[in-house]
Amino acid sequence: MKEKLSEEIMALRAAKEFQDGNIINLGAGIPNLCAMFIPEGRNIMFESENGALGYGGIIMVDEFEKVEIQHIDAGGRYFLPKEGMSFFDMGTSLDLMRGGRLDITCLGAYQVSAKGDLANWAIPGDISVGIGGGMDLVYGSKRVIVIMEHVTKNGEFKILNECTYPVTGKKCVSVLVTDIAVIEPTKEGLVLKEYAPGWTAEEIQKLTEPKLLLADDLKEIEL
Amino acid sequence: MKEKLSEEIMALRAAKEFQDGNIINLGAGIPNLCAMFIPEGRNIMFESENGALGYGGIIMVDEFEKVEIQHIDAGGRYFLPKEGMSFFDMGTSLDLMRGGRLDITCLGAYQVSAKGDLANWAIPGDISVGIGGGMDLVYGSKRVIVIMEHVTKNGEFKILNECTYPVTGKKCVSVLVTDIAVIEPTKEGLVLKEYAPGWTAEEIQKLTEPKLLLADDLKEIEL
Amino acid sequence: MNKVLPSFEEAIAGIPDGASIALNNWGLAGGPQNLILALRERGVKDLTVMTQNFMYTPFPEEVVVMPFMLLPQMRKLVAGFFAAASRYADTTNLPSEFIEKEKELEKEVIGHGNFTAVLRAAAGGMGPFYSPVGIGTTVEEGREKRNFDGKEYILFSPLQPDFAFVRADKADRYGNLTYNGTCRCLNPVLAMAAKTTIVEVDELVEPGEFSPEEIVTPAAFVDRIVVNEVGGRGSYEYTMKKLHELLSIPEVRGAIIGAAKKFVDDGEDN
Amino acid sequence: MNKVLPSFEEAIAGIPDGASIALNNWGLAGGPQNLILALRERGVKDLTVMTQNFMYTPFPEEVVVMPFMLLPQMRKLVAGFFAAASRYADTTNLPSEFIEKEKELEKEVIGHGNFTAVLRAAAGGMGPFYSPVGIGTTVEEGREKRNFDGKEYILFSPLQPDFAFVRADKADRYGNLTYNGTCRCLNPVLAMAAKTTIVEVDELVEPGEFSPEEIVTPAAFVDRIVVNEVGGRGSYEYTMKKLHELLSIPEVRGAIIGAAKKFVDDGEDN
Repeated sequence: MKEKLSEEIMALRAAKEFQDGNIINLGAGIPNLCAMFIPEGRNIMFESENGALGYGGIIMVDEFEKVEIQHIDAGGRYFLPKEGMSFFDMGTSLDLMRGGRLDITCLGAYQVSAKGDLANWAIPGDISVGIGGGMDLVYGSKRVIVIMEHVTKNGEFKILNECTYPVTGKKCVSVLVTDIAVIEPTKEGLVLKEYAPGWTAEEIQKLTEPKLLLADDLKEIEL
Repeated sequence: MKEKLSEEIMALRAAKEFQDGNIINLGAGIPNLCAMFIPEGRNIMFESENGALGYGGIIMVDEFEKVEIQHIDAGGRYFLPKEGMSFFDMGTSLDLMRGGRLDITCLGAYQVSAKGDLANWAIPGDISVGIGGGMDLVYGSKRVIVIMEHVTKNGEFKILNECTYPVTGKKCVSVLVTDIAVIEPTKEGLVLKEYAPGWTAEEIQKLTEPKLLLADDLKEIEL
Repeated sequence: MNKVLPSFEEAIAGIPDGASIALNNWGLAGGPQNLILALRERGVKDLTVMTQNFMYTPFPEEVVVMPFMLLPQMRKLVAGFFAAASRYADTTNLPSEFIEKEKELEKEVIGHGNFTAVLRAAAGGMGPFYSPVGIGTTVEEGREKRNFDGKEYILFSPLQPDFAFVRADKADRYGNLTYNGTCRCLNPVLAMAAKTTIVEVDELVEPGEFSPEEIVTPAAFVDRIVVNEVGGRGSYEYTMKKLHELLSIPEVRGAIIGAAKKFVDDGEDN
Repeated sequence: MNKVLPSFEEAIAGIPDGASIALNNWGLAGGPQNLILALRERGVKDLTVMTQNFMYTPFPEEVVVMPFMLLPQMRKLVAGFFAAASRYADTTNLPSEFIEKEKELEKEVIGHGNFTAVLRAAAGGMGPFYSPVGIGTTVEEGREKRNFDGKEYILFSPLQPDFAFVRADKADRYGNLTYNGTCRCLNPVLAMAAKTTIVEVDELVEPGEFSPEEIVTPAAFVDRIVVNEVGGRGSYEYTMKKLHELLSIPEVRGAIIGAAKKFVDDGEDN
């Protein structure tokens, strides 16, 4: 088996999409790592659904003394204050999200469909967990970047003709970064834009249910 | 013609309805005078639709030096600051009004109907002025106190079987204070509760289109 | 991330004919006076103006600039309250152009609550909503009515302005805003509702000078900022000074202090 | 006008069986811990609990008290996010009573945006509204859908809680409130939405100590206030101290700092 991209490298690739001045919401897990890889010279404001904007870095284990309980993000991580930061209520936060003021939402997924549908909140038949703010985020954000492994641990497709898991939003994915490829959902179908070093389009297609279209400028992922 | 109550006396009578701790919105004109007649020992918070609560007295002509342009009420009067005062946006203000947090709205009227409908914003056929916050106030307030002259300057009924002017709200008037009577709209009809000194129920009925019911405890207005 | 522009001309650049513009109007302060002046200067046409109170002002233009001044450039008005210039035509020297234009104007006057609510629905990216306010009144006309649990409601659709002209007290260059007193009014709602939010402020502070809790409008809702000249036209200081000059004239004083009466007949409560 | 009561018992007096109670839950702070404890102590039944996040907490009760603890007293849950206790049953010593109760519970889980919006509609005395969020998902099920201008929406009705348990930082006796950091979250929305708003604060200030601009929740929305004992259970200081005691244990530290991971599988983002 060829080498797949690490979580950090996937985050690094996704973060290349961040433009100067962007307001960005990072989901828990790999998306959160993107904060460590912001391209130089680009000022980003991070937004957290529980009502914070423009806060500083996430506190790491070796800085635990700095934890303040009133500085927590949506995923339960503690952050550092930063000049220009603001706090507001959840009504305002959801308005911000749904109302189109978020440039990018970056989140994980169980499945992505050929049309760009996203499934990331529930497993079929499992009613033990439910919804949160994902539906609002993917509805309102100008761009939705999904980061996930290309196939499940058992080798099953995660990129499918149709999602078999309950969807979070329809036709909402702007770009998909996996551990072997960068794929863009378009009206014509999924377009393979970039491949991980050493991988061919054929090999990626085998791990993808829908037919992949090849970008004119298909290339190796640049990092 | 017998003597009618002055504007100040009408305001004094209306202000007797104010209970300790009430949050009250006063309309322009006579209602505004009520602020001068708050019964002793009752703490009132005044609310202004443009986003102020708990402010102090209205600035009088001889105090004009105290005018601050950012301390203006909905009717265009300047007020003094007061401890416990707060400012908020108009969305919050309208929520407060519609959402049931106003104890009393006190306002003027062109007409009141037998069912307690209120007409106070427009003259038929005149499209030169329109609406404002009156409809929200009479919809949301727990009690709506109307203060007006009992008849027009030409002696026409202002208390009618049906309003002939465009209505502000249906069945919204809690109590009506006029220059000759205090009247309460009920399911059974308008109940005459109090009369101005020297006036009889018969005399008041003659100036009122709908049939007035007489309260069991009908009495002279106490001031 | 610096949203500060050097002039009002640059701040309103790109506003096309036919644009919708939302702005606050309640009292002398809290209105975007220099943005209005710049828009008049540029002469953009066929505007839809959205404001809670559209009304003639008896104050001279040197004291205060109000949305009313844009009348000759307007095609449509959406408002909570409207008082026609024609009402004052005989007592003022209002140009006849204003009176004529006002007659032709397409007007949608829906009361303060429904007006604020259509903006908030737009701010939140929401769909239409049912309001209980206006039932049994002229506001019903031409609108869907529906009964839920025995109670009647009127359907309103969100209205998103292309541009908001927002008047704040202070800003930092990221776009965080605070407001003074009743100047807050509709301004924070407008900032959230518009596609593009342009802000006129009296003072620029460094990021971090605001405590994160005191910020009323977070930076995400702000696109462009222009700072008024210290004490210059439209600034808080300037308007206070002009108003107190008028207040020092005994004959004018009473009219201003009892200003409400100018717009109030028997029953009216705006 | 003094809304301050001497005890949490008195603050929750009159809450009947079957009442609906709304409260904030996001992180260790910003939740009304002593109000929850008092309600548990009183043992009111058949409650409807409304909270944005209803989830099991791995923190011991001595550190933080969350809405989850009310489960045995609940009949219904309305939430934006829900993570079942049963998911953690094998790794914790959760009483089986909780697991059983949770299965029977009537649940309405509608996502954070729609959850916040049904509260805000209630706060504003508004009627039902159409939301664009949830189209094509399970949120549609059993709800009216409607197309406006080619776009689909789902109809939601306002939900007014009988009581809000609000956690603020400071209050004055009139009921003006301020909040710290992300503890603000849902609290101001709850205060506006409920029929009766009961507030737990760490500090009481004199009226006038707040500037009128810094007040987040105006007094009109507050009915009762109780002040936490200085440094006592549920206070900011107490919870900080307890958390940092846990953080000082190296084996626990990682789990807390990376707390999110406990509730996150591959894709989930609450």
